Amino acid sequence: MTTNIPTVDPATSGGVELRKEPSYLRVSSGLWSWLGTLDHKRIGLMYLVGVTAAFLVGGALAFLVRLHLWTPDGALFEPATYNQVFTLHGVFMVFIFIIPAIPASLGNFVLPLMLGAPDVALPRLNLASFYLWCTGTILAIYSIINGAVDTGWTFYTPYSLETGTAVVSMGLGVFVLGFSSIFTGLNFIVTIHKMRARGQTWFKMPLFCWAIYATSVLQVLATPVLGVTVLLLAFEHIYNIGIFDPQYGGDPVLFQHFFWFYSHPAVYIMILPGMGVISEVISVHSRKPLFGYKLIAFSSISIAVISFLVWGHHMFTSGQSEFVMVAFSFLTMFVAIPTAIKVFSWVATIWGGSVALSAPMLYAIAFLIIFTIGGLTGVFLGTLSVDIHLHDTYFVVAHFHAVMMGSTALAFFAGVHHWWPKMFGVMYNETLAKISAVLILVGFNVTFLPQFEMGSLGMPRRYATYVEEFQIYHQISTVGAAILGIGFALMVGYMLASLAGGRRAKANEWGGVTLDWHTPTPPNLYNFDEEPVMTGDLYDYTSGIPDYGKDAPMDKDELAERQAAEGWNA
Amino acid sequence: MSDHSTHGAHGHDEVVVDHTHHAHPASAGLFFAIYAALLFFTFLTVAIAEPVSGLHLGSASMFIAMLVASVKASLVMAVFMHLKWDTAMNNIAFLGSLIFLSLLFLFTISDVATRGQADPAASTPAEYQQPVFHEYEHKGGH
Amino acid sequence: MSGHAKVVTPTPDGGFATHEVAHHFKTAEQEYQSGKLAFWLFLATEVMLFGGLFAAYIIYHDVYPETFVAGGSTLNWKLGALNTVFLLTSSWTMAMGVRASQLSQKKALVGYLVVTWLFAAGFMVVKYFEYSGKLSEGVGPGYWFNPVPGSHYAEVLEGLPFPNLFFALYFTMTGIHGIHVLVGMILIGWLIVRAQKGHFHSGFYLPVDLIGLYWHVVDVIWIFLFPLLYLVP
Amino acid sequence: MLAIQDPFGQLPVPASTFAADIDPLYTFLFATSLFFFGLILAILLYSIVRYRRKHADQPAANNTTHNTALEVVWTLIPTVIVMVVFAWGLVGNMDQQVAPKDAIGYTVRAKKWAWGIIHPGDAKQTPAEMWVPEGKPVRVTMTSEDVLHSFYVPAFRQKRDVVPGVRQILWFEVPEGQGFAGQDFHLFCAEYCGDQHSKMAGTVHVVNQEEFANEPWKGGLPDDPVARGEYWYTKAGCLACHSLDGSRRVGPSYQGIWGREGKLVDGSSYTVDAEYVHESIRKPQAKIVEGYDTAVMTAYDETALSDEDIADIIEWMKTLK
Repeated sequence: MTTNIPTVDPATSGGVELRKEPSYLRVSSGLWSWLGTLDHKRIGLMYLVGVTAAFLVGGALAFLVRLHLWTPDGALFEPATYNQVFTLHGVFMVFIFIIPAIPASLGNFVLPLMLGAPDVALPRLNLASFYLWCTGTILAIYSIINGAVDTGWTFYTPYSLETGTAVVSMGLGVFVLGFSSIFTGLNFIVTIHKMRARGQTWFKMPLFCWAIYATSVLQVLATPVLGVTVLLLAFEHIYNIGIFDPQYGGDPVLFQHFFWFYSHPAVYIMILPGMGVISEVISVHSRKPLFGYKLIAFSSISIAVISFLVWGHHMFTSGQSEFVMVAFSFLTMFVAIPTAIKVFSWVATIWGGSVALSAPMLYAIAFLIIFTIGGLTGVFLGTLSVDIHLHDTYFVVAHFHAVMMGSTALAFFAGVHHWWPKMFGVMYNETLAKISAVLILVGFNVTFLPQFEMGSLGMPRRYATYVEEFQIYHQISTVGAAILGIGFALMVGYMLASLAGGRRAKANEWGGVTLDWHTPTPPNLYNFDEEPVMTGDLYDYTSGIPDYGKDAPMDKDELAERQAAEGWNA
Repeated sequence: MSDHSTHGAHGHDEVVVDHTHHAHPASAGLFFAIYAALLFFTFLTVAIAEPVSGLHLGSASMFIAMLVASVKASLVMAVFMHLKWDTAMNNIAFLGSLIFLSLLFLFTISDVATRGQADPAASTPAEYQQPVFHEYEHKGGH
Repeated sequence: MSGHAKVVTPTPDGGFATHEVAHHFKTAEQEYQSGKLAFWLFLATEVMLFGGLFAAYIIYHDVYPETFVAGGSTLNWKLGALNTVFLLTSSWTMAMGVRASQLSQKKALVGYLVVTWLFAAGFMVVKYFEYSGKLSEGVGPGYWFNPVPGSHYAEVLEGLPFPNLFFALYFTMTGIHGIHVLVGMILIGWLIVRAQKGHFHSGFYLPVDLIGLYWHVVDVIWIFLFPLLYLVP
Repeated sequence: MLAIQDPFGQLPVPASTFAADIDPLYTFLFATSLFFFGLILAILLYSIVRYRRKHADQPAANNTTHNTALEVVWTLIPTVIVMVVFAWGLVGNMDQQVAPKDAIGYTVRAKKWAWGIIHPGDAKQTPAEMWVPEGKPVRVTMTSEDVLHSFYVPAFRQKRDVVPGVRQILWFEVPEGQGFAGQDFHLFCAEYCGDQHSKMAGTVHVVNQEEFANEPWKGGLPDDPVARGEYWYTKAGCLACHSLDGSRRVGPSYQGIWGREGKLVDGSSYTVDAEYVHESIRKPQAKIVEGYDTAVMTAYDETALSDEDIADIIEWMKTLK
């Protein structure tokens, strides 16, 4: 891609030129400069800290679940406690971690950069979304103290109506988190429509932006239905209004319809941005334009639309109408097609590229492998007769962990590794990062392949105890979880270490060409030195890779001098 | 906040005088005509409703009531909300939601309407759909 | 890089009103259109939110038709019709208010907004009488649904399956709608204050426009609620 | 035949007629998935090795951005495969959904956390154990007394949620002459239903038709009333909520229960005697022991536990220390 920003040969620049402005990290300091910031990058980083913390909590809960299942009678907890632990694992991972993970943290940081914009369209709403996320999270934590929740993250009625646990506060937490998600999505749609750089047509938008766009549409249209559902659930729990309670004439299956009308699109709210990240990472680290760009862009949109038509495949055994099931199964099959297109396109992009086995690329390759497993096993579950057998077994558990954890979470971490030098101007220890990527890939498969197996054999999910013949699978799975845990702990360790003493990142660490790599490293407060204009192709690695010579970090003396001269931080 | 205030150095370098080209004030007469039409349709809604008029329209009554309401809603949206003059994208953003909403209606309603009909030998649909919990003792309230 | 654009508009009294465009927008047009699109998307979420309730209504109407017809017959359709007229009128005055702001007519704008607010308040007063009338006879949502024996409600609903469901939906739907009316009243009140200070003019009337849109959606939802609840088809 | 159905050994014993349809489809899906997974993995690994960046400014070997023919092909192939899979799954499912007219009727009542099975021609529930004949279709009509449950027999490849408020129907047939008579299969609850969800299990005994005619579910009860009482305790679901060792579960423990005195939530006091036990089984919500305010127990009516059964339980309770 060519822009009006001069490109500098990395061999001769030497990184000695000074920035024009201080980076967004240095432009102001103090707690309030973060908590009250309207800068999309700082908001993105605050989300990054928040969702990573949620991931660690959720991960610890998952590990407790796995440890508990070491023995058939349950090694750690009473069943009641076990039910709370797996429910909290689900709620934390789904509502607090995965849904905001990529859009709200990476999306916030990267999207305006990719669009050549100084900020998102609605910075105040963006900050408000963050505080809604905080409020929702606090409500969720409050409900743990207040008796936890033992309904599973799906809150199926009527169990969720009669359980004595804190369903109301958790429901309100989910309601608030939902609105955080809605406002983030709404903000991104407006940003993509109204804030693109001059010359950046829709088809010159990086695929990450397409993915975020498709995601945002889902967030805006599907989440309100979840909102009204948990609201009704809360009313019902307190006042017995009866809409979902058969005792009072309600229909529990209707709750499932409402819940999955949101929660199936929510699955794509989780995975689509991950696909976007992977598209960018694969392109940059293969130094090659995305193969089949338009088809990938359209497949994102078509996945988003189809996702509204298939929610009933979560309910094949629920007693819904057989005729509706046929329609849902038929439509479900169409999800497989755009998904397959994406996988083929990614592999075709790597084919013939200049493939760097960097840490982000290793995470992306791990994503590709696990996502393929997740996608293929999804077809089993969309097939009517086979799903009757597999529904609510560990096969389902393993399938959605392949898509959620093995794919979305890995894509999230691929993206974090990819944009880390841009975010902080420092690099992590890449050797450790590669080790951790391999550990996670191995750990994932050791954890979840046995779960596919025992699901096929008929091990139902959400069991605090189980029959002895499944013990060996559970034990292998627990060992895998330990490997996963080591991989993630290592990752958190070297990432934090890089902030304390990592080497300075290069101006363009990976040789990216999209607009996000045309900013100083780390970017300015308003991102660009000059308003960018796109003139060339989107992923053009042949016309010179931008290496922003002016972005070498300033040392303290230079900073003070220029602050005095130009009146920064007055 | 503080980020932006420290950045005021860039100054107000762009001044645009008057900026009314996105305003399309419609005529007051049109607004009044629409208002009158809305009142008329409200009267119509009431006049054809069974509890008021005693008309027996049967299953068509729901359809007619919703049709009249849709006409009223369309008038409000097109004129009062300026959708008629608004950008295509704003139209899509708002009216698109109705398409997705209709999916929720379509699938949930067709589920409830056809539940239990695939297996006529098992039981009659009426029996199948009949709630059975009243056979059991009601539990105490919360 | 991005500067702060400023809009200067001549006002009818011969002065100039100014509006400073937010830092990250290039032009006032971009700011206006971004705000508009964002708000339309927000209204789409409102449609989906109420849509869930309407879906529940239609389904239970289908399952328990007699109950719903009887339940609807206990509501006072005259009060419902009065409220419909209130909301339609306020919707019309709101549209006229937006028009006034586009034409920089400050006095007319304030006048229309005040009338809109008064009709909204009238709506809530009627709603208050409806709610309190029902609650006093033991007809409330869920837990509070114990019609007083011998009351009109108890007679009409005698022997029908799950009359509680109709009233649960009635209170939930009108309750959430009523909250929207209250929020609208607060927003319109805020507009009145700002309009009085002369903040809105042909160069900057986005808040009036957006709150106007919100108010019309509240009206549109009621247009559907009225026949479904008061004149159950 | 079994080998073709499940060559990778991933499915439980194929003990119903559905297995003949579902297992080959599962195997087809598995083999196809394995093929595509292998293909993708092979191309991926090959490209990584073959096109590995060896020096820092190495450009890509080619910059192809699309290939319409290839893209059409890889759109069409999955489309065809998933349509075949859909149709195959639909045919199997139609079979699963519609019971044959000559099926013998069972009734299953689910409650937290026990299955009650009423065998054909009987009025009394058998707790947690089900006898089915081979070679005859079985139709199960299910109701739930509290929350969602799901009737799942992995060996039969059949599952159906039990939804409170409506009757749910499920059917299956154990093929005759394949050696399933005399075998026992797991019955699981597959829909999460609370604390003891994982203990809400049962056994399906397959018997041949002669043995079935002897109504085997009626036999096997111990002669001793105390032993019978313990049998009801373990099978009818009491065990899930009431411990014998004093530990706290959902309901009060039975340790030393007979003659025990205590307080109820309404402040009055109770003494455990025959009348109290009887009432607590028939109308659990009538007297709620202090500290167990969120009592979830549903009533056991005569089809679940007859008065004689309750008498057995009382005899057994007298022996508890």
